Formats: sequence, structure tokens, C-alpha cells
Amino acid sequence: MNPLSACLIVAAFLFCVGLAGALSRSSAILVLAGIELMLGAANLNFIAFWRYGALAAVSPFHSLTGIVFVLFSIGVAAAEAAVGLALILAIYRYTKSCNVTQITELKG
Amino acid sequence: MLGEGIVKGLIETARNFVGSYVDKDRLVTVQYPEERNPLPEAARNFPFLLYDGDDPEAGLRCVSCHICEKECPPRCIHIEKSTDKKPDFVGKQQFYPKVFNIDVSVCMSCQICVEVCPFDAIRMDKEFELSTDDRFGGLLWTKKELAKPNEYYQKIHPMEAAETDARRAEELKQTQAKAAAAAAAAAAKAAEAAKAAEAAKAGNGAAGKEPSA
Amino acid sequence: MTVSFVLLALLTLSAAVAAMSMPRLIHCALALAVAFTGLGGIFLNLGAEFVGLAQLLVYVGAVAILIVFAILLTRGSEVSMRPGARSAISGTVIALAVFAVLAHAVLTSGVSRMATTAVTPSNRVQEIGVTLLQQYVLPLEVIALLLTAALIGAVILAWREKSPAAQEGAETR
Amino acid sequence: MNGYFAMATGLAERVDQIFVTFDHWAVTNTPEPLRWLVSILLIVVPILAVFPGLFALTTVLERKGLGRIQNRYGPNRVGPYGLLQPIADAVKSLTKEDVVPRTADGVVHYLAPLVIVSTAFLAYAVLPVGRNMIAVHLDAGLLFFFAIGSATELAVFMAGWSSRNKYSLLGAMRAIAQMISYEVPLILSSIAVIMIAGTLSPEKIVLEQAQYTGIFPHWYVFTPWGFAGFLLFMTAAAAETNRSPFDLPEGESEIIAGYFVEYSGFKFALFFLAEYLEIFAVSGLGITLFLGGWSAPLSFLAVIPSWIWFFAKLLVMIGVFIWVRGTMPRLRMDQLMNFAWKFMLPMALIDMVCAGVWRFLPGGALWVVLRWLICAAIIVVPYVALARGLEQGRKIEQRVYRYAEEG
Repeated sequence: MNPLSACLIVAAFLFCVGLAGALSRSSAILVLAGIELMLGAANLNFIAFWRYGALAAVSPFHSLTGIVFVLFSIGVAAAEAAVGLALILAIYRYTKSCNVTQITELKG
Repeated sequence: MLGEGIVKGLIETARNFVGSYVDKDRLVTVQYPEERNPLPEAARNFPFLLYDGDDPEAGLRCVSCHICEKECPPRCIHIEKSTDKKPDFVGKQQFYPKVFNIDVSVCMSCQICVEVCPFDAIRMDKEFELSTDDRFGGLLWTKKELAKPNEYYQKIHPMEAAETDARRAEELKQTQAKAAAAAAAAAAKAAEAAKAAEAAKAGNGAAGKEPSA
Repeated sequence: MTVSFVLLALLTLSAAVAAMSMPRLIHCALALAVAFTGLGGIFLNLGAEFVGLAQLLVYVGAVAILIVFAILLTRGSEVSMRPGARSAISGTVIALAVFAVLAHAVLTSGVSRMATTAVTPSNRVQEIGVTLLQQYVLPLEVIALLLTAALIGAVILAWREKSPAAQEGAETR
Repeated sequence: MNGYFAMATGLAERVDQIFVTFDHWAVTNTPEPLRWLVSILLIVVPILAVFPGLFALTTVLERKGLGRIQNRYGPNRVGPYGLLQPIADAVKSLTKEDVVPRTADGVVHYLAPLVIVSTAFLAYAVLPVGRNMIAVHLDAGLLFFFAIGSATELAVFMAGWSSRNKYSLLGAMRAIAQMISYEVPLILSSIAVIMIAGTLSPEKIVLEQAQYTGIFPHWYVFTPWGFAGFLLFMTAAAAETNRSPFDLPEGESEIIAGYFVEYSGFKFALFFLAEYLEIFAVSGLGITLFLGGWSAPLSFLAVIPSWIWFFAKLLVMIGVFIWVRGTMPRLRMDQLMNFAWKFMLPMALIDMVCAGVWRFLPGGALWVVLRWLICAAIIVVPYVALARGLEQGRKIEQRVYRYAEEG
């Protein structure tokens, strides 16, 4: 196992931990936290490929693609967290709960 | 304009800062153990016992009447009366306290003992540096620690002491006068008796001059 | 694979597991912050200085705090996780299955046999800035727009009409 | 004559680099397997020794200074001029009982002071305290500083929440709201410097400023945007470190002591230490960004070692903090938020615009004056407008007592 695949395994495990949390926890906030963890795992993949990938030594332009993508991803994750938590607050104010199993109004 | 007040305030505090180094009058703090403000005349905290003369045993004014012990609200005074008697300042034979204890950790400085004492034997002290490392024994004052000369009283409470002294001098004078009168009366009586005896002896009943007091 | 990488990976993964499995929400949030810190540490360990620090700044400084605030503002809705709940078991099973597939894919693909370079590729901050503002200027602007929209959207969503107290809560974020 | 001059400058150079030379000597003279340890220790130990020492000194100076501002003596009993007071304080806090509330969350309660102190120490890693004297050569040093600084918010929250005390929770929430609000102008005002210097590395920012025209240095504080940025930065820094007049999170009269009510003994001392360490760190960053770091204020004063200049500037900044603390009353929460979002944030943005204009205006002979005037106008006009806007609707009215005047 080389460093790259070690990083990828760690990222995969982190992703799965986030996935398990998002699927099994009933608090909406923790679901969001799980999604953040999954995004973090994806970022780790970007960084791993930037660090060890084949493109690393090719050209200065390509060499920074991984980094730049992680930066964008962090920005998107921050925006997602802000809007997601604002949504949770709004829902909480309406239903007095942020348990995802109880918010069933749109159920057919 | 925003910031104007801030600058004004900063200048004011800077002036205080510099001024406190230049002008000693600005610093109102009294550096306590080295320098201390004089206590006001009426300052008081815990009682002490007065004695006249030089001997704290012989001159102690207290006659062990127990009034202060009974009046003391927190009951911090403990007195044991003597069996024998000693003469007080006017020469009358009085009991004296064999034991006189005040627990100043209990005393509440109410001054009631001073108010009720008919013998001007107990007064309030000004001493306030009483800290001790012995929690129980150190603050239980016995007769020896409590007894202080009248001169001390005159020093700490001059006005009060003058008033007390004047009263006691008057009392002394009155007692002496009474004693003198009594003595004179006794002498006159004795003289009269002697005269009568003489007269009886001489058979001459001429009345003598009254002795003046 | 160095010792520091292993330690950081263990820290990150155990904190992540804790964050997803602890009964109290606040503990989850704190463990999540630790996991994010560990992830930032891994980035730093891999030589991505700027990204690692940005990760710390955004995730620990902002997202974790945001989550903590949200937990405190939605108090009383704390639902303790029942370990035997159906969703917990099925979620864990699904996640493990996904992990098995991913691990299998990683280990059998050409990636794990690839020769990796030992030197860290250059990533000076200035170069990142130049790349962002030349090659990726359009995505950057889009991200800026997205963040602005998210900011305004979050404020409007969290705005409580009646009491002015909510206004401050919305503003702080 | 020339020879003497060269010798003097050589000597000054030697003294300036004395710590660097010692460090190098010590590392090269240790056996190979221990080298990494020695080189780490030589970085960590001075930081762990110097700044807490400075903290001890500052506690006395602050109390004495505040005393003098209020026409008091301040501590003057322990040791000469009361200078040994911190030792007495340390002994006291070490021997005090460590009380932990029964309902507190033990682990988090225990970790909070440790986290806050360690993050406060980490921030010093990127502060250049002298020429070639920086712990870690990070290309993104400023980002590191702010990233580490943002971790203190979480530690504050941990302390406030784990104590199970409504005052500490309130204090923590106040602190976090305040820190997040003021982090924005703090970072934005330093972005102006980053734009001009073109780097995130504190070392290079200082090197950029350590040049002289004639005898005058190129400090950023001597430019319109730099001056405004410096004031904004230091104001935001005071708020970021919960320093008076922004010390609402620990307002004694309102919420007792904020998030560390339930801490006693040495843990409380750790909070106290962390607070001062943050003040030093952020002041040091302000010095690095705007006041030329370790560079001498006039070119011929460069014979004095650079680290002396850094610490002299730091002491001046601490003095100013004490002065401000002795002057201003505490703000109200709404005033605090209004100030952050309605004044500091727009001013920081305008400052960035001004820095950009400064950067791209040509630097010819005539343009020097013109550039100055234009940039000053960019700063002053919005300042006046904002100040007027803030003051509007803040007329002092006759207070109406709802309950007190009924009876």
C-alpha cells in the first residue's frame, strides 16, 4: 500500500462514517454534520491526488488544480452549512423539533 | 464627531496618570502600616478595665458587681467575685473581681457595659490591630490584659476622660467632705463628751464653741 | 506513510466516529470540531499548507461554531440516539458496505500500484492566488456569488419577524 | 574612523543575531540523533518562558497603571515597587482548591483551559520577534494566525457550556458572537496589508517595511490606508481578545465573570494567562503588519538589536491597551454589534479599496502628494459620513421611569 492509497482508504472511511451518521442519526443538525464530514473526505481525496498524483510534476498550472478545487469545495461547504442550519432553525421554529423523523408534512 | 470623546477621555486619564507621579496630593491612599490617620475621638471597639495609680491589682476600679455581665447582650463577660475586700478609691471596702474575662471574639462593641457601670470601671478601647494566630485563647482577654491605667484612658478619649475624672473628683471631694464632716462630728461629739465629762467633773456646764467643718 | 500521518488519521477517524455516535449533541459538535482539526492536520501533513489552514479557519472557526449555535438555539429537541434503533443499524450496515466497495476499488485499482513522487509539488500562496485569479477566475466569481447569496439567504431564513432579538442572531452568522 | 564604524556595525549585527547564532551553535554541537529535539526545544522553550514572563510583568504594570490613572498607588507591597506581586499571585492560585461544579461536564470542563492556552501559545509560532527570529517559516503565516485564533472561540464555548451555569453560558455566547463579529474587520483590515505586501508571510511583510527613505521607515502605519487599517485592526483586536471596552463577555457587573465563573485556582489562572497571551499575540501581529515589526523607527537606530525594538513596541502597545482600559466604560451588546457591522465592516472594506488605489496610483514626484490626498479622502469622507450616520438618532432623551415614578 502506497501513501496515496492510504490517504484514499482514510478518506473512504471518513466518508462512510459521515454516511453512517447522516443515515442513522435523527437530529437534522447531525445529518448536516455527517454531510460535512463526507465533503471533508472528498477534499482529502483531492489533496491526496494533488500530492501524489501523476499530474503533480507536469506543469505549474495543472499542479494546483487539486488545491483550487478544495478551496472551492470549502467555500461551497461553508455556504451549505450556513443555509442548512438556517433552514433547520426555521423548521425548528415552526415545528418545535429538528428530528428528521418527525418532520413528515410533505409525506404523501 | 466619532472619536472626539475617546480622545478627550484618554487625555484626562493621561493627566491623572502623570499627575499622580508629580503631585502627591492626588494620591489619597494612606499607606496604612507606616502612616495612619488619627482615629476620631468617638472611635471605640472593645472594652477594657480602668485602674487608678500604678498597681493594676490594687487600683482596679471594678467592684465585681456583675451588672455588666448581666447586661451584656452577647454575654461575653465573665466575672468571679473575690471573697475578701479591698479599699476602693475613696477608701471604702469593696469586693474585687478575682476573674474578669472578656471574649472579644464574641463582643459586639455595643458599649452597654460602659453605660451601665456605676463605678466608671469599664471603658471602650481604640485598639483595633487584634489579629492573633490563636483562635480561641488569643481573643479571650483576662483581667491582666484588660487592666489599663487611667492615663491611657485620658490619652485615647480626652474629653470623656476629663468628664469622668471631674465627676470622680467631685465624688471624692464629697466623700472626703462627708468623711471630714463625720470625723468633725465625731470629734465634736467626743469633745462634747469630754467637755461634759469635764463639766461634770468641774460642775461647770458652760457650752463650748461649735467646731467648724 | 509517516507516523504523523497515521496519528492524524487515527485522531480524525476516531473523532469522526465519536461525532456521529455520541449521545449528546454538544459532544457530537465538539468531536466534529476535533475531526475537522485532524483533517486540517492531514492536509498540512500532506504539504497543502494554504488549504489546511483554510480548512481550520472555515471549519473549526466558522462551521463548528455555527453548528454549536444551531444546537443551542434548537434546545429541547435533543433526541438521544437509541443504539438499537432500526435506522442506526441499517445506516451502519449500508455505510460498511459502501466502505467495503470503496476500499476494494482503491486497493485493486492501479492507484495502489502507482509510483508516487516523494517531493511536494510547489504550492506557494502567491501561485495559488495567481491560479485562482487567472485560470479559475470564473469559478471564483461564481463561488463569491454563491457565498453572498447563501449569506443573504441564511439571514432571511433565520429572520424572525416578531422579535428583534433574532436579528442579532442572524447577523452574527 | 571608517574602520571603527564598520566594527561598530559589525558588533551591532552580532548582538542583533546573538540568539540566532546561539541556536545554530547549539544545534550543530549536539549529536546527530538529538538534533531534532534540541532544535524544537530551542524554539518552544523561549516562547514558553518569555511570554508568560511578560504576562507576569503585565499584570503588575496593568494594576499599577490603572491605579495611577485612578490616582491610587496600585500594588506596592510585595518586593520592590510591588514587582514580585505576580509570584504571590501564582502561589495563591496554585494552592487554591480546584472547584468543579457537580453537574459540570467533567472532561470538557477540564479540557477548555488547556485548549485555550495551547491555541494562544501556537499563535506565537508565526510572529517574527526579531531579524531571523521566527519559530516556523510558514508561507501562509497570517492564515495560520487567524486559523489558530478562531479555535479559541470553541474553547470559550467549551468553558461556558460545560460549567452548567447560566452566566457562563451567556458569557460564552456573548464572547463567541463578539469574536465572530470582530474577526471580520480584523481579517479585512489585515488584507489591505497583504494586498500591498503581496505575501501572507509575516517575515516578508516586515522585510517589506524595514526599508528606509532617508531616515524614515516604510512602515504601513504612515500611509492613509495603513493608519486607518491600524486603528481598525487594534480596535477589532481589543474586541477579539475581550479586552476593555469590549469586555462584555466577562462583565463582572452583569454576568459575574462570563465563561470562567466556574473555574477556580490554577484553571482560572490559565484562562487569565490565555487572555493576556492573546493580547500580546494580536498586538504583536499589529506591530508586524503596521508598525514595521522588529525594524527600528529611524534608520540610524538600527544599531539597537531588532528584538529589543519588537519588545519595546509590544510594551507600548500593552501600555496603550491599559490606558484604554482605564479610560473607557464597557459597551452595551447592541452598541457592540452595531459598531462591528455598521462601522468597522464598511470602514475595513473602504480601507481595502483605498489600499488598492494606493497600490495602482503611479509613484512619481508630483504623484506622491496627490496619491496621499486621494487616499486620505477615500478614508476620511466615508469616516465622517459613517460617524454622522451612527450619531444620528442617538439623541439623549429624558429618561422615562416606568415603575419608579408611580408611587
